[in-house]
Amino acid sequence: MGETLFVQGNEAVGHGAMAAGCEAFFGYPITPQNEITEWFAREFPPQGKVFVQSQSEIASINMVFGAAATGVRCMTSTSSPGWSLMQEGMSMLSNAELPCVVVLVQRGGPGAGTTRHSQMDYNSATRGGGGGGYHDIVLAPASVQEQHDHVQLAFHLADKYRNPVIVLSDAILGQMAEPLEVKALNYNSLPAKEWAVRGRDHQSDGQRRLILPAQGFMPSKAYPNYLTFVNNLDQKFKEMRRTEVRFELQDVEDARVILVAFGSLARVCQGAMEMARGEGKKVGLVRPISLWPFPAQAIRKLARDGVKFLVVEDNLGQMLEDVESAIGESAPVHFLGMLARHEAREMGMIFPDRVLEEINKVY
Amino acid sequence: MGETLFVQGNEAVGHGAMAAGCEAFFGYPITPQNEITEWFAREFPPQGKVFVQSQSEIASINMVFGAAATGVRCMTSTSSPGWSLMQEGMSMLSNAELPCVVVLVQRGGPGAGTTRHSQMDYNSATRGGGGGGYHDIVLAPASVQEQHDHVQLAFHLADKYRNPVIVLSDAILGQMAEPLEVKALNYNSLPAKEWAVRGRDHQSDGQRRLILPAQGFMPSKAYPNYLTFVNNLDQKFKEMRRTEVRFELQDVEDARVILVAFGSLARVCQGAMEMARGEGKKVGLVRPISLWPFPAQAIRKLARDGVKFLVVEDNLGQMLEDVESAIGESAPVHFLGMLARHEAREMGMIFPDRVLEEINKVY
Amino acid sequence: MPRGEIVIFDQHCKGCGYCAKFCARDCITHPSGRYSPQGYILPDFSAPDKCNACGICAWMCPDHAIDVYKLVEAEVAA
Amino acid sequence: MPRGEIVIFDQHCKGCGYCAKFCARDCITHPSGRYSPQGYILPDFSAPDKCNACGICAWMCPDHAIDVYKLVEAEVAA
Amino acid sequence: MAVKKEKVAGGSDLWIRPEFAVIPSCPGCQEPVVGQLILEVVEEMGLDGEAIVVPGVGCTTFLPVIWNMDAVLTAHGRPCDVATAVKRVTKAPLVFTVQGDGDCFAIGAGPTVSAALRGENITVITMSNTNYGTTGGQMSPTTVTGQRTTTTPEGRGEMQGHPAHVPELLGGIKGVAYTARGAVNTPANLQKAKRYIKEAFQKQLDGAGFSLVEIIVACPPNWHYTPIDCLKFIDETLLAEFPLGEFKNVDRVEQPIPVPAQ
Amino acid sequence: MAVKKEKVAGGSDLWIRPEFAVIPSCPGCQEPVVGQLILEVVEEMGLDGEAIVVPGVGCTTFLPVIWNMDAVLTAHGRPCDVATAVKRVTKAPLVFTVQGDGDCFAIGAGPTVSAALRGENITVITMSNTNYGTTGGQMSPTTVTGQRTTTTPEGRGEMQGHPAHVPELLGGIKGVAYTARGAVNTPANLQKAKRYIKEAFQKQLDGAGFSLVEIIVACPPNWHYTPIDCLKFIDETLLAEFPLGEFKNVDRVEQPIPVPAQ
Amino acid sequence: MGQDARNVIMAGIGGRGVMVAALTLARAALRSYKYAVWLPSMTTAMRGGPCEATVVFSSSPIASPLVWRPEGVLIMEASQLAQFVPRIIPGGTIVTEKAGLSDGVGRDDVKVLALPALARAVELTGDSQVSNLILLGAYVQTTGLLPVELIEQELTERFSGRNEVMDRNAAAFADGLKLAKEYAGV
Amino acid sequence: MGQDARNVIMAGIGGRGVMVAALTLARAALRSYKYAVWLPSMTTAMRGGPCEATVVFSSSPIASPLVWRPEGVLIMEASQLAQFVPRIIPGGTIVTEKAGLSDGVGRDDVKVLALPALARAVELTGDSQVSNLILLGAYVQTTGLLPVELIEQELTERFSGRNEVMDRNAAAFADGLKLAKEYAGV
Ligand SMILES: Cc1ncc(C[n+]2csc(CCOP(=O)(O)OP(=O)(O)O)c2C)c(N)n1
Ligand SMILES: Cc1ncc(C[n+]2csc(CCOP(=O)(O)OP(=O)(O)O)c2C)c(N)n1
Ligand code: SF4
Ligand code: SF4
Ligand code: SF4
Ligand code: SF4
Ligand code: SF4
Ligand code: SF4
Ligand SMILES: [Mg+2]
Ligand SMILES: [Mg+2]
Repeated sequence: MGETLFVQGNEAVGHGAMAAGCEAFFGYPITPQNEITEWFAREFPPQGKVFVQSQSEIASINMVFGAAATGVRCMTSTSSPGWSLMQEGMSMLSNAELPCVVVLVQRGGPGAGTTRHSQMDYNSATRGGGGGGYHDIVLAPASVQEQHDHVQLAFHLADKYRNPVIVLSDAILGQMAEPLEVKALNYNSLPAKEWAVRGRDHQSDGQRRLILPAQGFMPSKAYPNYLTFVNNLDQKFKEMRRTEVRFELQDVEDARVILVAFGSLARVCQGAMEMARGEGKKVGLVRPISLWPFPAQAIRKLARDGVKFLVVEDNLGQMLEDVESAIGESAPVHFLGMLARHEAREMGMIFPDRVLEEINKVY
Repeated sequence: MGETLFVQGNEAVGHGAMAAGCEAFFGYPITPQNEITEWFAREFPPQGKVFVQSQSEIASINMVFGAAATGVRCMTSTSSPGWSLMQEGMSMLSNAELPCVVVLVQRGGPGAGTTRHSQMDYNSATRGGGGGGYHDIVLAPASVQEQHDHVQLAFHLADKYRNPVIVLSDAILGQMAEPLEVKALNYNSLPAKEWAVRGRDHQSDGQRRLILPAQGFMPSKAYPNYLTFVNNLDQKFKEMRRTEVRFELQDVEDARVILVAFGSLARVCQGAMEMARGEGKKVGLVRPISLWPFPAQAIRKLARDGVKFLVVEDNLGQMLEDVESAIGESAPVHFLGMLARHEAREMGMIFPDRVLEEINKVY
Repeated sequence: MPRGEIVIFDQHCKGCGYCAKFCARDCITHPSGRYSPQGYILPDFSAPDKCNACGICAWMCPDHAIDVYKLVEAEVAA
Repeated sequence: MPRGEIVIFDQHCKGCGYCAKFCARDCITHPSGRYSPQGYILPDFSAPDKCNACGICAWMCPDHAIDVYKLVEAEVAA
Repeated sequence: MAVKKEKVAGGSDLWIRPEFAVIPSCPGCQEPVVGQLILEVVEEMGLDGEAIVVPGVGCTTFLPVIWNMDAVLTAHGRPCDVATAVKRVTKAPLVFTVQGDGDCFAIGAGPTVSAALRGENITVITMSNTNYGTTGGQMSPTTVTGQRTTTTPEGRGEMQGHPAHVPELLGGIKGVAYTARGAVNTPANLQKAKRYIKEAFQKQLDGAGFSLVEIIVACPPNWHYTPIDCLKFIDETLLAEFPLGEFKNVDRVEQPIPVPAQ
Repeated sequence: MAVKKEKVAGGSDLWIRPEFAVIPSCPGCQEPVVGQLILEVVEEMGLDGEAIVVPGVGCTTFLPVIWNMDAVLTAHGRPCDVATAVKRVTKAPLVFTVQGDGDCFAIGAGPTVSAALRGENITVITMSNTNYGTTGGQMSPTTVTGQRTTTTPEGRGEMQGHPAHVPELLGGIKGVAYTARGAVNTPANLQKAKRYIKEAFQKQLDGAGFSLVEIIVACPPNWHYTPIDCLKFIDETLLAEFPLGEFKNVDRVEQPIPVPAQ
Repeated sequence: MGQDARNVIMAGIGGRGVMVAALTLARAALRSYKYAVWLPSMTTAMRGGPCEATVVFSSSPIASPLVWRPEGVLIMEASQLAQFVPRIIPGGTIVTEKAGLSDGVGRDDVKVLALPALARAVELTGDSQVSNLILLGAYVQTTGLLPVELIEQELTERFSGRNEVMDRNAAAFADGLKLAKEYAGV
Repeated sequence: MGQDARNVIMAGIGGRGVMVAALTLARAALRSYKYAVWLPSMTTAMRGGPCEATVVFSSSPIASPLVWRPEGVLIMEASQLAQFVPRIIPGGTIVTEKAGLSDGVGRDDVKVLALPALARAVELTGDSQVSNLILLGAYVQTTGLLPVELIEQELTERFSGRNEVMDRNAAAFADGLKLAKEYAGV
């Protein structure tokens, strides 16, 4: 069993990466993820690991591209404006089939937006914000412990599929501190990265390696033409949809109202549930953990007669569309979004009490 | 009546912009949209209009930001990798509520992908590829004439909503030549841009103007706090969904199979329909013209008993999700995507004959 | 007669001490023992006699918390 | 005896003429009247006697369509 | 006989008051000192009604927001792109950016260098506090060797590169008319810095091309010095690395070389 | 007595043949000439089994694809970022980029300048054909004044800025160990260019810091000259604007200035 | 969340120790409770913007890190108080800096302690910075939120090896305990 | 698409006139038809990659610009031919450059004309570049795709004021017409 610390979610990312054997971090400062960059700046160089403060998020993601091409586990982290700047790189990584992890600590948007929390990057994370219709697995932790655990899972999945994996955090999760048990998680071992560049003489077969973000355009042994490449992408995405759906159900069996929420808002909803159950109301929760692939089937299954859904997101309705699409007309879907923020501060928050109010309305 | 030319779709963009009173173009070369940039380089300076070849697509979109802030009609164009790089700028423009037009000539993806056609940017265009959950109106022309017409419509809608508008083209539409009737289209006149910067002394009220991409974060007269700003965004998007849905129906009344396709693939589908009707098969077509807001309701209405839908897209299934979500379980939805390309060239194409084959299968 | 006078706006001051450091004539004391509501240590215009209205304290003040006035003998308006 | 010999690979040549221009000894003629299947005008190694195997034609050839050999008199292997 | 008071120094009237009564900077921060210099120059040149300021993202951002002057805020690092368009479209006599050192030459290196290469007739004012103030004091391009920041906890070293000398560097570009570096750590330097700003603006009025003035400013919380010690750090360490002065000052850029018919 | 033949010149064995028999460039394009020089140097230094090449996007891209050498292709303009990571992670003795002038100093200005500022121990080889070859001949940062391109149909003029002098400019950066400009328009210049490449690679082996070699190359279709006339254009026009030679050549970058306790 | 869960919100302006006080409390709580959450919230990292921190601790897992109706608030800058007043539960507690406080708080059902912590801090240590621990001491004393020793242990561990800083902070905390008793019921 | 719609695909390698030949045909067609589409397709703009252009014209609107089964193809570079052979409709036409053509085309139901256009172009004008118009002439002659005068008019307009270029192109086109007759049925 590992050591127990009391750290911020952002710091937990660092501990998770270290446990996963991450060898290189590239990042550019941005609120509210600065603690991540600073953690790596402090902890990596003394271990002989690579930390580079890049000149911009575009550089971060392209440095990740370079490091990933050499076969090491590597990552970056950023917040929404920086995430926007990484879209070309994300798209390139998918084409080149390079594994890596990106931690996205969402802030308010659009634009420079706010430096505080929101869940407004659901769409760009799950749909692939860049050109070219790729998909990344998106994991949504809901605690400091999961920030640490999901980073490790993300590295495993990235290597498994040779594709970037996103850990979608937000300002609340990133900045709050909770007890964290630090430990390396075990996953099935994966094949060695035969494809990585390291200099031709260091290749087992003495053959040169070519990493290219235009696979299918420039013919290679793996993909003599574009269709074979695109077909591979398609297979890969289908396999992810089959295998990598993750979610958590809480008290759904007898529920009349089922909340659907991810990340920090799932925590808020848990708070609301406790209150509601305290008042004798039958309320449950579905917490999608993989936002892509989305647990559509699991949600569809819950749509029995008499059940109502309440989607709670800190945005104007993004996951909502996935839930509606999953449920169709088989149950009513209500929505509580960021307009329901209490003005606790100038930017507001959705508090459990507000969710409870809404539960009572739809119950 | 205007002059009739025989020009490429890319050149038609220039003619449309000129007719709309566009004053400034900023662009960076990229295949397959180079003819657009070159058109403006040639035609704008002699008219005293602004053309700048930027140092990258990030610069293009930020130059558009600057020009739009001064109240002139301005635009850029690009293809998929450049589009990826513009995501931060797109997000900023939405926050700052600056009107502008972006012509996106899609090529194959992801990554550097191919320099040839595809429809793989549907998601990033309709969902907002950058952080922050904004929406841009997305128009999908299907002919050289529409390339020209939609640019004009785009400028009108951009000014109407103070929001960027995307014209989503592709390599086929951009490079093919067809007869074009050049003429200025008339729209309701819009209020003067009181908000634009021009130097305080040039403001009618002598008050300084402040354009900022962090509205709601930095308090302003318009938006004293974040919630008022976000509420305004929400209203705006709702209004667009109410008012700006555009689509075209063809032979749907008696159809047993209804094709759903946009842009160049709608043309391919029209070809397939002609063939199918020639064989006596009842086939219709819905062509979404606004991809966002999506004509979900119009499509839902067509889902009568006995009708089957066949979505044809040159990607792995993006609009498909919107169609499925619109139709739910009320009719079967089939899909023909880019894996159905004939290998006419190394990158392939979906020909009408292949669509016909699929029509016959599902009929 | 003093040639200059300065006005310190306490509510703007953040207590950096630049004004005191750069007054070549030592007219300003910092720390003065006074605190602003935010807890900043305020300066005092402690030696007004020596002030020559050179303006330097105002130039150096980041918070524009000082106005400097030149005092000139003026005929009463005719 | 000539001191050098060059081999021109017609299928690689794209007819730029650099080889001919830079051969200081005018060993190469371009245009030669010969065309490649792609329609490129081929050069001819028209004066082999003069070639001193300096290598310049190969250096300047963008398409690596020329190999240059030095000819040396060699004892027949013992 | 009475005593008349004439105001000879103090905050410019272009600071918007009282809506924004307090300067939004840390105690001892010198960025607002530079802000004041800019406003004085703009007023003296009579340009405040014509000027358009284009701030980047950083602590500097908050200054032009409280100026009575048209302003276009931008994304982090993009002021030179935005100012390029603003200038070309409006042809306003004075379009200038206000940027931090990170904004100007880390994420902004591309835009800044490219605007200089194009010889855009705009002015860049960059405030060098040798760190990223806004985000909590990380290394910036001008962080000096040995300096501790939150991303160089052991002091900037070998692996983190060398401090950037922006005015010197950009002086080497053809389209650049003027570059200088100033500081406001003493009244004398402050007056010189003001002259640099004025000269840069004048270049723009003359249509001479791109101009840039870098000004070194104290950032007490991130340097972990008191304000007074910050001035010492500037004097002893920063000015040793970054000499003050003009690095380029030309009236007009060179003439074309003819190209034969293509 | 027999005549023995010794091959003294011709394509390097590092070109992958026969899978890629034909060099994928236009007739008279000089980019592959530079490619050959690079391969010769790498071979002579015995580094082809250790080297990792990082091409940008442009006509140059297609060369390293057919080299028998590990390669990481990148997004347009990003080779310096990618090479930074490749070098830091692998510590391979030779990591170098191959870029066009647009890739290196238009969209790549930020990455290139920033890698130089960091003093990354990598080498940049940039091919200056004074336009964007791949996309059909638009203006690039090195397009000379008066030159017609598809985006400067009247010739590059006032409003399009001035040609960039990359080696001179980057020479002004501390972390930069070596910069030079070569050409391959004559056998003598070609040999000199080869020496510059070798010297740059040697700097990297010595751990001296960032190195860059720019090489001017002919681009007949976009210059609208015959290949032979291209050489004349280089000689008469380009070399007048862009002098050949070394612009920086230092062994080790300067030493730290101590910072007082913070 | 368990029956024994406790919470507090602390608020003030950036850079003046709100966050540290809250973190100290959360860490101290973990000496006795299994679960704790510390949630800071600020607009910008620098430049003295308003900021707040929520602390919750409990012996069972904590659902929401956000608390709309806290059992008490600790206010370091009087201007920050007003917005919290309506949120405090009946019977809750307000401990606030007195300087700058103009009006009453307008609630009869909460306990209010307005202390001149800033002035005391300067008086005590010459450094206004430690007013955070004065208020923390007063808050803990008033509410019995956590055994005083846990916080003292936390401070000792935190500042171990930095005696001068330790002394200053310990003195401030102790002063807060004392002040609370003096002002109790005011 | 109307009953009178016609189409052709032209293919070769970049930079050698395929696109121009196709565009010339499309423009010429518009002198008589209301609708025409010219659709170029290339992998990269430069560097001699394979390229092709589809031309369709009709007196009513044209649905698809893509044609899977063309009525004929015009091939400027023999290596490009093979992929089109199976696509041509029965009774269709192939006009192709002969140089580099090794095997037969393997279809009895299409008309095949293999012409030494490259050699003829050099012979005729000293410039291999105009082989495109030779092949276009031959194609039009063989298929009757469009009245020859329409193309001649188009060429005259296109090159007006550039006599030397006009002469070269007109000569090549005329030569194509002649060649087609000579080789007809071969
Ligand atoms: C794309 C993007 N990346 C990162 C940030 C976060 N950020 C805001 S300001 C800043 C740096 C500020 O440093 P500098 O430009 O030197 O200005 P200073 O605050 O020091 O005055 C950063 C990294 C951002 N807003 N946008
Ligand atoms: C983000 C992005 N923008 C634009 C392009 C299109 N593009 C490909 S190569 C190139 C420029 C090539 O010019 P240069 O770097 O000078 O190389 P050259 O082709 O001249 O050798 C451009 C703009 C791209 N691939 N990616
Ligand atoms: S005006 Fe000059 S003399 Fe007077 S107090 Fe200020 S600095 Fe001192
Ligand atoms: S310089 Fe200004 S802010 Fe600083 S102590 Fe003096 S009056 Fe206060
Ligand atoms: S090797 Fe030298 S002498 Fe011989 S042909 Fe080539 S250039 Fe001429
Ligand atoms: S230099 Fe090479 S490509 Fe050019 S003509 Fe000579 S052999 Fe051919
Ligand atoms: S962080 Fe530094 S630069 Fe920013 S306001 Fe504070 S002192 Fe000024
Ligand atoms: S376009 Fe120019 S640079 Fe590109 S391959 Fe052709 S000649 Fe070379
Ligand atoms: Mg800074
Ligand atoms: Mg180039």
